[in-house]
Amino acid sequence: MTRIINRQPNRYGRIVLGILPFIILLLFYLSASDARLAENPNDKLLPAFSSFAEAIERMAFEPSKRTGEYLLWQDTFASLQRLAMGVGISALIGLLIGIGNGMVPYMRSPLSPLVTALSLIPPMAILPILFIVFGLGEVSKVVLIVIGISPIIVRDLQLRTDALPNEQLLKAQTLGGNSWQIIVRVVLPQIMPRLIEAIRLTLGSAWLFLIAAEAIAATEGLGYRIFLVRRYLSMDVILPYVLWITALAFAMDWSLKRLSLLAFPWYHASKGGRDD
Amino acid sequence: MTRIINRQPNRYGRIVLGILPFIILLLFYLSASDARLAENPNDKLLPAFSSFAEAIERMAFEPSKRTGEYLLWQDTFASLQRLAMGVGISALIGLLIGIGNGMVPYMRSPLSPLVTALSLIPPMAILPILFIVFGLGEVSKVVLIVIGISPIIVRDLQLRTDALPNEQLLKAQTLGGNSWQIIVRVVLPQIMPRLIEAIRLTLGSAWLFLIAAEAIAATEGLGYRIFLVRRYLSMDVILPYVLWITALAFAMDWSLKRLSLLAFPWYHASKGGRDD
Amino acid sequence: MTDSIIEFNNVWKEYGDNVVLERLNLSVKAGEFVSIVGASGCGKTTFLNLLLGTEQATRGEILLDGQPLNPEPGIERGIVFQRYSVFPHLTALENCMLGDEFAGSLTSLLLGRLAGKAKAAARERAMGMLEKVGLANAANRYPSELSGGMQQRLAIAQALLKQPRILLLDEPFGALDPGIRKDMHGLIGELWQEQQLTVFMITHDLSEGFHLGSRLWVFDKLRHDPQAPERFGAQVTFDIPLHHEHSSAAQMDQLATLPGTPKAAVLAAS
Amino acid sequence: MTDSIIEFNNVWKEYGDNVVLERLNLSVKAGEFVSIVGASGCGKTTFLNLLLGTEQATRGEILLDGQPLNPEPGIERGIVFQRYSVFPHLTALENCMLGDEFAGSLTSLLLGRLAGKAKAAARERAMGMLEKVGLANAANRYPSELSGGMQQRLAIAQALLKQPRILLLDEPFGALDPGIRKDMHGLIGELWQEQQLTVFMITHDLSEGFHLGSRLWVFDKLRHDPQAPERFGAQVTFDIPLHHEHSSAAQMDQLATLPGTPKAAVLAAS
Amino acid sequence: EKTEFKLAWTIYVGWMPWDYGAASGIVDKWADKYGIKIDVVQVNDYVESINQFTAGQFDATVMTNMDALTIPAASGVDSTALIVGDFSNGNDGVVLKGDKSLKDIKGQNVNLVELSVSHYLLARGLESVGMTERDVTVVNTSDADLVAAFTTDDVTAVTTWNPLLSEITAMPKTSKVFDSSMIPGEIIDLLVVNTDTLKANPKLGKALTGAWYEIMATMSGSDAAAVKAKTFMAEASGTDLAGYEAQLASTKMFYKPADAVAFTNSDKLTATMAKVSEFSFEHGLLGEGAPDAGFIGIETPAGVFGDKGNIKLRFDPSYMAMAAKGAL
Ligand SMILES: Nc1ncnc2c1ncn2[C@@H]1O[C@H](COP(=O)(O)OP(=O)(O)OP(=O)(O)O)[C@@H](O)[C@H]1O
Ligand SMILES: Nc1ncnc2c1ncn2[C@@H]1O[C@H](COP(=O)(O)OP(=O)(O)OP(=O)(O)O)[C@@H](O)[C@H]1O
Ligand SMILES: [Mg+2]
Ligand SMILES: [Mg+2]
Repeated sequence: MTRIINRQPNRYGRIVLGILPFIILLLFYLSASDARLAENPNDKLLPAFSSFAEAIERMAFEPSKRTGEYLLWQDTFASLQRLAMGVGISALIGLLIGIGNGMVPYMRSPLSPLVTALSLIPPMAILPILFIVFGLGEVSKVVLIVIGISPIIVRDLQLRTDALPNEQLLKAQTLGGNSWQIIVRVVLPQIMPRLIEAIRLTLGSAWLFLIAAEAIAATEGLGYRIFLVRRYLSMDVILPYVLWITALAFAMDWSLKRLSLLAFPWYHASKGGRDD
Repeated sequence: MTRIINRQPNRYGRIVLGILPFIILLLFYLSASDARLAENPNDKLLPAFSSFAEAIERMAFEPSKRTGEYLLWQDTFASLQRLAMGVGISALIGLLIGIGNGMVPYMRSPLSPLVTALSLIPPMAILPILFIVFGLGEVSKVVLIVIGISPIIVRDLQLRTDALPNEQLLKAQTLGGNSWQIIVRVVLPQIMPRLIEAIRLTLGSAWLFLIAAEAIAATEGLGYRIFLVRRYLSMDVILPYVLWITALAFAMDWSLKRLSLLAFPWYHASKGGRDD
Repeated sequence: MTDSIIEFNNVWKEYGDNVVLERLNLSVKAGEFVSIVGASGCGKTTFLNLLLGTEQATRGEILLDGQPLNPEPGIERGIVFQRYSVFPHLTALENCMLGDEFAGSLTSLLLGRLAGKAKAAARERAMGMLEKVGLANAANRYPSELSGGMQQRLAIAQALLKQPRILLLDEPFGALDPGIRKDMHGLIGELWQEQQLTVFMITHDLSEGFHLGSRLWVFDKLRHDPQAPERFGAQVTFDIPLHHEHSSAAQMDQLATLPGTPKAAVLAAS
Repeated sequence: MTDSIIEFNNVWKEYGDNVVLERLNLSVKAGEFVSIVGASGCGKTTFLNLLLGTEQATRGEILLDGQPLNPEPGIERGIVFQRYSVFPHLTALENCMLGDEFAGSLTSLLLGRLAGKAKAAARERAMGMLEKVGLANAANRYPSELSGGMQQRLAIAQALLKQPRILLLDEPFGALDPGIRKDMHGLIGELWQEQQLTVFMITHDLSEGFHLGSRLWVFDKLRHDPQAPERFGAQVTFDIPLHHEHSSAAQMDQLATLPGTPKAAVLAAS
Repeated sequence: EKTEFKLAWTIYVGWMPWDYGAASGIVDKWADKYGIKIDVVQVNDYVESINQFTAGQFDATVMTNMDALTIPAASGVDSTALIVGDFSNGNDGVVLKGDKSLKDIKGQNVNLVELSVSHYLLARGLESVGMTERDVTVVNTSDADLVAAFTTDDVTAVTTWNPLLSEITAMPKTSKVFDSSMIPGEIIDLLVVNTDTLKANPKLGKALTGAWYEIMATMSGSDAAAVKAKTFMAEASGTDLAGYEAQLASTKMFYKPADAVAFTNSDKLTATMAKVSEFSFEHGLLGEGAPDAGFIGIETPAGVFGDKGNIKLRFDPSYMAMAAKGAL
């Protein structure tokens, strides 16, 4: 095999190559950090690893002096709760309107253009309006997530519903199903794994909106903490928080993938096993 | 036809139904605005339509007293330029790394895990870091867009490259193509329409990042203006700006779709004409 | 004419300016097995859609038992397509139970499901039918775990469980390997006899049509306008009764020489 | 054995514990047309992949003209698959020119394109081949605008333009309608004679194999282990020289009675 | 030798003159005089501009006395307050909904930019009525969204600065229950320069100070030039002349360098900075390693507060004194 497109690293090589860039990044950071700290020991921009350890210790395992809470867990809990509500509501809306639009022409005609228009509005631009309508409490944060991702889920599920073979729907009708029964027994179960895919796809945006909302008005949450400590450039807190968010995002994505594989084996079998 | 899933509105009905929700929204706004203005004529929250007209007149057709520029156009131009650069660079990165990862195993092994990790980091959380690394100039705004959307484009194009039938690549090899020739003549042209799809998909996020970046560091731009007048709750400026952004986003999406149809007729023919 | 189950009275079907079918005057008796052949795109599927109720005739009327046809798919007409006729998210058994689950009482209306005894009864009926089509062992497998032939058996079993008066088949074996096809022919022949069905089957394989049908229809255009091929529609150009033990080679040769018959089909069958 | 173009010397192919092919000792002369049949999953495509160079033999050696085979696909071996063998973004003409465009000088190396005279020459060669396969009128159409049969003609034309020593066909007509299949048989037979090719063709249709080949191989497992079916691999259980005007019915009947032959295939061909 | 410098400013009544100075050529004029170049950059986000200063991207940046202590100084960047421009004299305030007094704030949610001067103002206000922060719940809210937030029902108390403050008090049924005029001279708006840069380049200090007081002279008058300058500043901050004048009214501008020098030299500045340090320490703003409020030394003409070995914030009136003497 001589063409570069045909040359495959072996398993061992793949692992080494996969880890390599991370190691390079790490070394790069270490040397840059050392250089800055040598110049100004109080520098907060690129803290040493010991500072990270201290910050993590402080945030995660020591009660806060002011409130007596363990800040990292409190923030994580608050953010995850908002995220879960936002994504959950969006999923529900996506299912209802997506399947409805896909199946019922009289629903699709009025709603489809509206959803398209809504999906084009940048949610960040209408933040003030959201705050006015929904207040500064938990609701507005959840609503921002919902406004941000539910049009995408709706449109995706509508397309997926459309893409179900018409043969199936005809067959279900010849089996005596009425509209509701067909939706409940034929369409909904087949759309569920696609819903999980849609959620996996939009989870990144959901985090984004959550952080944006928390940056604007909150008393706790991962985004709140990052933007609060930004005030005094505490990279020793910001970077572990960013990594923690990344790890959470990864864990969620992975769990959703697992869930889908467990709950909908037929879906993955018919896709031929190619999952990313 | 009696099942609701089989009932179709005719063409005329579809148009009427499609416009209906927009009219309802409009009427709803009008009555709410009237009610508030009747209570407090200085209310800024839901301005009358005349206020919008004045604001548009002021922003779009009168030179600013301060700089002598027409603000709306200046803002639009600045934002579009940043957006074009951010999206353009992301597209380029997406093509290079996406196709590279899809085709060259020795490139994919180190880069694919890195891209996955990067795609999970919420860009908003690292905004402070970005500004410090790239400064507050144009670069950091473009970089935020690039960091935000290029991992998505890379991953999408990598999947699309993977999904090209292996038969084609074998055939190309039996026709005597070397790796580079196969990439240039067989893979790249087939990925181009998918690149356009990927761009259409990520354009919403690109706008989001642009607005977020402009809110923090800019002296002109659509996001900057909205952020600036937000302090005064100037809804008469904010709402037209939001609509204008929405219209721009729609126009871009539409042009990309047209472009793809014109430039890659073979792609749309083989997809069977189902485009959203 | 009163004993015919299906009657077409001067039926036309047009899509805009495109005349697909014209002047269909047909009558089919209960228990007949009509094989339908014709060139690709000539309107065979459109004809089946008219029978199924998903398309409406532009002119003329279609009668079922002397009554205008219910213009919507219903349980009196079963169907099997070339692909996608079973539900991928249900096991073979669940696929077969679905028809009964749609027809139950309250939970069925609300959730499309049965409970308790009714469910057990439906399961029994479904298992019986699965046994008949040779899928008893695969009852708990998903369609993706079944071969193409098994999937089509399942689709037929599912359709027959509703005891339709008419069974519509649109190239049901078109995607199967030749060997498996033969097995399916046996099965469908048996079921037809046993359940007293009226069957309409579209096929691209003329020998299959001869083999299975009690009557063969050839769809083709009698009138041609080379400048505007969409001006005229197809009709049934040949309506051949077939007497089993099977049609003679002579019959086929005669057919091959007639202008309306697609050559490829005859060649393939020879 | 020196005049054989392809030689397999005790070739084994295993994927981990799964033995797919075992002890292949074969030799094929230039100009032979080898039809390959066998049950689904028995290793026919794997065999072709060994010839193509995308898979390497686990043991043993494969010789082309007495030299070890280039372990990567190259111009001396052309291939046509069941599907996806043409490039959807190129017109028929461009599809046919691609092989020449890969082989030119500088612009070709940099951009995979030809310019000026070389381009005109390539276009001429491509048009000539398109004419030969009956696609001259469709030169400027994209594959999506061609029927399945036309796409396969195009794939064959494209492969032959590089004048390969060996042509590999993996169920090339598997997705075509029976009528169109017949036409393709004519074409491939002609081209084989005319271009002095050595052809390996996998087919599921035994009659097709008989019809076209000068030699028929049946792949099957000689040894079976019901507990661990992957323990033994398939071999060529029958190697039948075919003398045209075609193989006699007697030959086929004999084959049908032998244990290694897939029944379905024989039935379909009969 | 370094000849090009960057100054960052953000939108605030007391800092708008820098925009005017840049646009009218005054800054360039003074820079030319000392043979240097000064790039005046607007930054939208206040905190970001200070972070950039801390990271070394800007040589000079506008900020309050508290932020100068808690951001650059606490990060170990030795900073000098070159110009004391003004102090807030009613520009920051605590607002409650309804007809209320400060005592009514007990138990309420207070929306403000956490850890900013608003937070400090609230703490000082609570102190004045014998309460502490524990008696309220502080909700961090982005300044840009405070006005919108106040229109909603669940927001009942805010602490903020102008122009947001005047937008909020202009709404019906609000009461401003505490403002910075009750703690005069404690919230100070500064131009802060990196100490090392200033030491190495006294020309920068001279050019900036000279430019600033020329702008001050222009806008402090009542002639057409002053009106023109202030109209310019008004528009740049998104309001009109009347709105800007109203903001100026609650700002004690030091139009004359001598006034600024006198303010800087007074003992009161040391006491103010001590209070600010105390507040910052309690809120963890001096860094986790800080053992007490005096961890970071603050040098004022009247003396040093805190650790003399760790002086990171310096009030240096010498350049303003030169301006007062006309020696620039
Ligand atoms: N919904 C529709 N709208 C417009 N034209 C249609 C529609 N459905 C079918 N046609 C047209 O009707 C004609 C007949 O199509 P039909 O699918 O019935 O052919 P067919 O005989 O089933 O062909 P095949 O053998 O390829 O399945 C075609 O020309 C097709 O373009
Ligand atoms: N890359 C691979 N890795 C592991 N096993 C493989 C691989 N490719 C093929 N196999 C196995 O080799 C066996 C033969 O597969 P192959 O595709 O050659 O069969 P085939 O005869 O072409 O079947 P069909 O008629 O269905 O095309 C199968 O059991 C398959 O699972
Ligand atoms: Mg059809
Ligand atoms: Mg194969």
